Amino acid sequence: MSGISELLLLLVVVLDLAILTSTRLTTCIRTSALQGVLLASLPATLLFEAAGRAPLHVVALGVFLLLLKAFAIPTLLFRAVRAADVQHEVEPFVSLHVSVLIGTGLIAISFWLATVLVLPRLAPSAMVVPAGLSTLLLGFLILVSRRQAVTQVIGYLMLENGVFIFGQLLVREIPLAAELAILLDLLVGVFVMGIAIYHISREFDHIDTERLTTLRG
Amino acid sequence: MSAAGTLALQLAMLLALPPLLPGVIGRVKAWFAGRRGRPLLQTYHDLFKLLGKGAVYSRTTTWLFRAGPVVSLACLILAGLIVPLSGPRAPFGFTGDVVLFAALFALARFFTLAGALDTGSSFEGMGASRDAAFSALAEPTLFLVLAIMCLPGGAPSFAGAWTALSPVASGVGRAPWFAAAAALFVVYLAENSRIPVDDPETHLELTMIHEVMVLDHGGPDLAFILYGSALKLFVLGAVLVHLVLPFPASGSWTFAATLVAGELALGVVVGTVESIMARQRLQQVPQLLIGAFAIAAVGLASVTFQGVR
Amino acid sequence: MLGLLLALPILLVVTAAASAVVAKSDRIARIVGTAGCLVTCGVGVPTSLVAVLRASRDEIRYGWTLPVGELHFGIDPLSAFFLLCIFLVSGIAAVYGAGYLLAYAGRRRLAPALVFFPLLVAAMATVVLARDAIVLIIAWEIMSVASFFLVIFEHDRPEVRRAGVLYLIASQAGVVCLFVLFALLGRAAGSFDFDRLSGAALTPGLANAAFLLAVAGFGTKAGFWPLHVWLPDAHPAAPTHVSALMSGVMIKMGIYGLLRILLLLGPPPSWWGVVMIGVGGVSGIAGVLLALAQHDLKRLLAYHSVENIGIIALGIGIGLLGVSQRQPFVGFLGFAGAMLHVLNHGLFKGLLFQAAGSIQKATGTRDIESLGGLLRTMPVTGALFLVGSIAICGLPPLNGFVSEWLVFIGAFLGGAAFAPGWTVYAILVVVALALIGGLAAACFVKAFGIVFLGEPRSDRALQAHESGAAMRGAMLVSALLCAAIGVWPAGALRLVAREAAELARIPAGAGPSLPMLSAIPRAALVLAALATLLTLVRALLLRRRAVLRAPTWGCGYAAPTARMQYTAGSFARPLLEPFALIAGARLEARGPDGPFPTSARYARHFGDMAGERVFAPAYRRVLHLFSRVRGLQHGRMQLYLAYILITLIALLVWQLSGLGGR
Amino acid sequence: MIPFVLVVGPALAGVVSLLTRDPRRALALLLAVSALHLGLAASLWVAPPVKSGILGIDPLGLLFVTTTSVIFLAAATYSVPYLLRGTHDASIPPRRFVAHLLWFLAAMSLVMLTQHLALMWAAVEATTLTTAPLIYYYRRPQALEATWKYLLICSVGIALALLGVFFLGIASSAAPGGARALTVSGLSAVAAAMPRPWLQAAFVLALVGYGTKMGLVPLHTWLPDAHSQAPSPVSALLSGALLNCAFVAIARIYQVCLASGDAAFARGLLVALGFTSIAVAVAFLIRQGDYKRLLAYSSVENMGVACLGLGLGGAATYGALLQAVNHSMCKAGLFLLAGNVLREYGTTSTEAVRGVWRRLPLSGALITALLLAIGGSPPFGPFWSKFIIFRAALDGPDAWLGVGFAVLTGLAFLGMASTLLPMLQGGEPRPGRAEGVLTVVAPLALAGAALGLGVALPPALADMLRRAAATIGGAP
Repeated sequence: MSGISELLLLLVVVLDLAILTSTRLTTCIRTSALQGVLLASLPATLLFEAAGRAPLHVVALGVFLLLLKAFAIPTLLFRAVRAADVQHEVEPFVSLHVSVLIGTGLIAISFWLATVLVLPRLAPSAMVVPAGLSTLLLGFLILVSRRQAVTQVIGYLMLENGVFIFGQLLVREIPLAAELAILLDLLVGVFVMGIAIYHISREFDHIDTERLTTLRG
Repeated sequence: MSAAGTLALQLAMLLALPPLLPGVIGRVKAWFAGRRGRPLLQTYHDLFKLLGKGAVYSRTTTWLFRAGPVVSLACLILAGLIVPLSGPRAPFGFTGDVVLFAALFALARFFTLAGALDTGSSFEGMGASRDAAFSALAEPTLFLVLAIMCLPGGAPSFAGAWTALSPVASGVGRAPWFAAAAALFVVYLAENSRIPVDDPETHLELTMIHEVMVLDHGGPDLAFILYGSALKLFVLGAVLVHLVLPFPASGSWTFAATLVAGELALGVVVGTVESIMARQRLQQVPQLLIGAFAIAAVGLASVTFQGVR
Repeated sequence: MLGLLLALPILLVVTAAASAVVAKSDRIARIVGTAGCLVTCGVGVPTSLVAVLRASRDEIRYGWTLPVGELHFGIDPLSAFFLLCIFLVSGIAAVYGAGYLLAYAGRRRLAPALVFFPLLVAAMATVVLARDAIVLIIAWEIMSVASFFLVIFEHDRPEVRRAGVLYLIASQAGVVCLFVLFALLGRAAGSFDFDRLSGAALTPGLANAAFLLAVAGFGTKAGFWPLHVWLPDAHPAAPTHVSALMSGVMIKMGIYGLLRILLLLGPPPSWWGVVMIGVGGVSGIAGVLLALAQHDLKRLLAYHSVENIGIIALGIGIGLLGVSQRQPFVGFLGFAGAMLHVLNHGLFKGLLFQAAGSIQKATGTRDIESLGGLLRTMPVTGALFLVGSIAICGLPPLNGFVSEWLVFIGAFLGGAAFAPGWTVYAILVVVALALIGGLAAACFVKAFGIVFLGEPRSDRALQAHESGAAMRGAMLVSALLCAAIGVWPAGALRLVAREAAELARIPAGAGPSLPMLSAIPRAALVLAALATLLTLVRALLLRRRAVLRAPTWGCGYAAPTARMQYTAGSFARPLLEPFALIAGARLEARGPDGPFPTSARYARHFGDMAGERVFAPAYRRVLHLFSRVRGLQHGRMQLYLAYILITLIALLVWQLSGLGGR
Repeated sequence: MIPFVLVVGPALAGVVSLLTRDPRRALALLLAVSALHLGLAASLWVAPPVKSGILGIDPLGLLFVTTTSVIFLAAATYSVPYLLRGTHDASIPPRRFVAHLLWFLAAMSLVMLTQHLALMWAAVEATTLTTAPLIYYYRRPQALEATWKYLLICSVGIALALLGVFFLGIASSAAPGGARALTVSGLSAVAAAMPRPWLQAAFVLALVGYGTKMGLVPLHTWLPDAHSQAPSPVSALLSGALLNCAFVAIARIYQVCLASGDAAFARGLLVALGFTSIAVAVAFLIRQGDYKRLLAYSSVENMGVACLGLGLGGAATYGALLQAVNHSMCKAGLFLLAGNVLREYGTTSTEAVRGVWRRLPLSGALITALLLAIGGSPPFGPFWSKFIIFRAALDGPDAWLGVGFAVLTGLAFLGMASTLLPMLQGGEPRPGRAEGVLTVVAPLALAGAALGLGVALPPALADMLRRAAATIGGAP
């Protein structure tokens, strides 16, 4: 029985939509933090469902993930928001309704792709591929459609989460070192982006990336 | 006839006969105009007089001005030695002589024009410009005529052409050669700056072509030029006559006689044309020459379609 | 012998390096550079001459670490002949340059001219010696680059920079064609080695493609119309001795390449000949017409290069027709005439450019309209320019006449001997050559007459002075060679007989003989004799007669001035009007208007149709297209990210849709 | 052992460099490390490479790690006068600059030397993170904009690449015995058994991901901004070394596809993207108003050429590798020289710069030489690589590709020339301030290398190229 993981993944997708529809930056950050919590619990759950027991290093990894995705990164983002003191996503290119429509469309596409990309081995959960893909694509959607730098970082996080979900199929194949390296990259990446946002807000007293268009041709 | 004999005879003809042609033309024109006209041998007299005179050179001019008449005349004489006058084989004839023949005319012109420009007079410059233009436009026609003439012989030489052209040898209809002759006649008028291209008797510098170029020449130089133009009439006329009249296949007095007769007839024709035609406007001269080219092209077409071999 | 010939390019490269090292001092660099070139050419001329006359054939191969072919060099009459041209003209140009460069001393560094000149010569020599397509292309590129840097020697003048860019574009376009050409041939033969290429059995389609590519690729360098557009800008831009070298031999490398390819491609179909005749006729006539329209002396000469290349192409066309029509003798005449014209043009065009350079150095201008009367201030240059003019007009008794005569004879014979359908083309060659000759004569009467005769049209022309010994010497040598070939054509023919026979597919040893050539020196002799005779006669007649100097007859006008003289523009006008279309005539007239007209203006401009109506618009269109593409980089990051997403989805769909069914 | 040192050494050195306050000491450390790095890399050529688990050396890695350290040494030499002359904002101590450079080197070495795809991914991402601060080294708004775009676009792209790597793992799990470790060898062993959709999707993702980093059109958008805003030595490294990392990464994934038996699909993708890159880059080269952007777009074009060569396979693979090496030498040199021009004229606008030949004779000459080199005119190296690829394209199934390639590379050269020549030519005769030895020695060396690669390719290098090409589908 793989109900829990199914549920988790479903929730992840729902949270994707939630982030997509919310304009308050703080809300977005909190939601993505919540998503982080879900994802942190995913590997252990999956293995537990598959093998009935979860190896220690996987649990440890889960804890690390929790710290990273649910606390460290959100804190960085909150810092950035405070520095830039902006509350709302300025009017995005595509209005929220439209973006929700597109989002659902993307979810549909990812479910279609899941039919093409049949998992070669019995998957721990049938939801992995569609959930991963839709998280990825929705993250992309946010990246493309939002203007606030912070929101875009959140989009990038969603993207990473989508990839991470796929990673769950290979927990055993990826050595802990590589896993940690990847996560470290993520952390540092967000950290550097936070610094960049800080500088942007200080330099331009806004973080509306739409106005960063001086470099052309 | 021996080679030396041919040379001697040909030289004699070249020296003696050319000045006759202007006389003939003049008489014909006078006859048309109902005047008595100048004596037939007037040109000889003029030449003699000029040779006896001194010379006046413009301060602007350089050695080139003096070289002009000499070189041109030399070229024309050599051209006269290349074209057969007393037999199908001219003293200096060789395979490819037709090209040299045309080139010599060009060289003569080059020096005449340069001499004209050397005076720095705007009138002579104008004449030079016009002469250069018209002769350049006449050049293709001249060569086309020569080509048509040489096709039956298969060799680009007067000798080859004449032997093939002589009634004995030529197995082909003469139509192409009459076309060629017609075209050549226009070139002939242009090259010798006669009506309708130029009026040798005009007295207004603005309208002259050849005359204006030699305004500053005098004495022996002018004599050379006068004789040169007569020579040009004669030598180029010889080619024209060859195209029209049937010639004996071998060198002989009859050959020479036919030629002289033809030349005189040609003089009459030119005189007639000058009497009955008016001078063309300068802008229309190119059309005239292009027309001549068209005629020659027709000739070429009829040759090629008869498949000359 | 081949070893020695191969050493020469190396020696030249060393020279270039040496003069680069001593570049700090203009004087030493000048000495080093010139000396190196002189030594090389001094060795090269006799060596290649012997190689031509002995018709020696030889080849050398060296290894090569790169995975393409090997270094393969060789010598045969064709190569040897072009080597002779290269070394001869380069040597003369080097001497002239030694004197000419003094004009720049102090104003700018001479080093570039002295470094790239030997490099250019070396590259040309290598092009001719190469027996492997790769080697040839490399040498070709180096040749283009070296000449480019020579062209932009005076790079602080904007028109020079423009000419440079144009030249760069042209050579790139040309070399692309060559890349494709040789890659196609190499694909068919499985190798870039000429030996293999000549052995390769090509399908007719491939052979035709190769021929057309060669005409385009090599033709760009040679300056066939309409690919000539770079030429009239580049040649005047370069320093004079370089113009002489470029116009004299570098553009002939295009001819060499074409002939080499023709040797490789095997028996040609007749229409190749027709193509060459068409190209040649148009180039010749358009070139000379545009030359007539020029007022810049060097530009005028540059356009005459187009004309002469046209004449060469006509010769090649007759040659090809002769081969394909089974008339080897006609073919021989065509090729022989073409190749002899290569040498001749190198000589007299070099001479003319050098004379033009002397004029520029003496008067500081190349504008014909402001010159005049130079024959008195620069007698030697003037006389030599006259020689060059007569030669380039193809008039006896100089070399131009000989080569054109050969082509003429070929055309006449072909007209009589070809199959009925093809005779017309032969006669067309006759007509085209005649027209070109007539126009060229008019053009050089204009050039010589306006520049050297009459009264000076400006103070500059008044203050002209004869040029230095080095320059005069160089010009004199060229002139003497022009005369030598003119009066001894039989000897000159021996330089081209072997390779012409080879190109005409005449078996070795059965080289045809042209006894009638002996008539030309005889005619020249008679001509000279007659001229002297007449001069003597005149002298005798004038001996005790009054010989006076007076002002020119002004037709009654009392106070003529130099500005009243006929100008070059008005001289050329009546010739250009009938060809207004080809010469791209533009009328600029503003008649007097109003009751009290103040001013009126009438000007007739003639331009280069190929450049103005074909290439310039195309160039603008391409630039416009590119500016549209540049819109992609608009700075909006969101859209940049969208690019990624779209690409991803597109590629995924492309890849997976095919598999969806499985 | 040595590979380990190559990776960890620079990283530690970077940390150490943070301790010193004296920029001179930091620079001395930088020079020492880069020289040692090169030495060690060179030593690997003589010592037979050992394959060991995660850090293994194959010809491909060795070839490019050596190239990287050559370029790095050049950049290091150049940055000595660069930093000491204080042309930068004094608010940031050079030591941080040095530290980032060293970490960057470590990351790149890891990319080249690891056989483990996940680790390689982490390393590539690390290169992004270590270089981002370097690009923002000048605290200028544009620099900030460029940094931001670089960060986000590259991170996003790279994330896709990670997904691609995961896909490979997933695909490998179809093989009997379940999934394998994500090492090239491990995956290649079972590649034949991988299901096509996963393999193809994996390659597409990896190509798009690493392609972003490599600067393939239309994923290249960050590249001109970052290259033009970064300090010149950094630009040189980005163009000369970083792009190669992405190239190697793609090559590794491609290796797996090859092992799967038919890589036709991968070829098609590589050719398509490569050709597009060349074609589009050309449009940006002509009439380019900023000479550093010009060089950047030329990098796009050249990496496109390499990508095309990789896709064409056969002889072209050799050409592609040679092309990558050539491009590193030429472009790094050009960026360093651009630094000299920038210092002399104080602007990157092509319009504002005139008469370089007269004011900076040596730099001017070197720019000219490298312009010819990168433009593909003999006897410089790129001529050969481009010619080999051109020939392969023309011999290939569709010859028009070759023709198009020839035309486009020709246009690219013209574009660069018509933009750079006006800067070099003309100008007033007065010479500028003297060019320091250290500012020209590195470009000189690189130009020499570019020439040497063309005139006399060292047999050892040729052999290494051949072996490296053999591992990624090159015909012997």
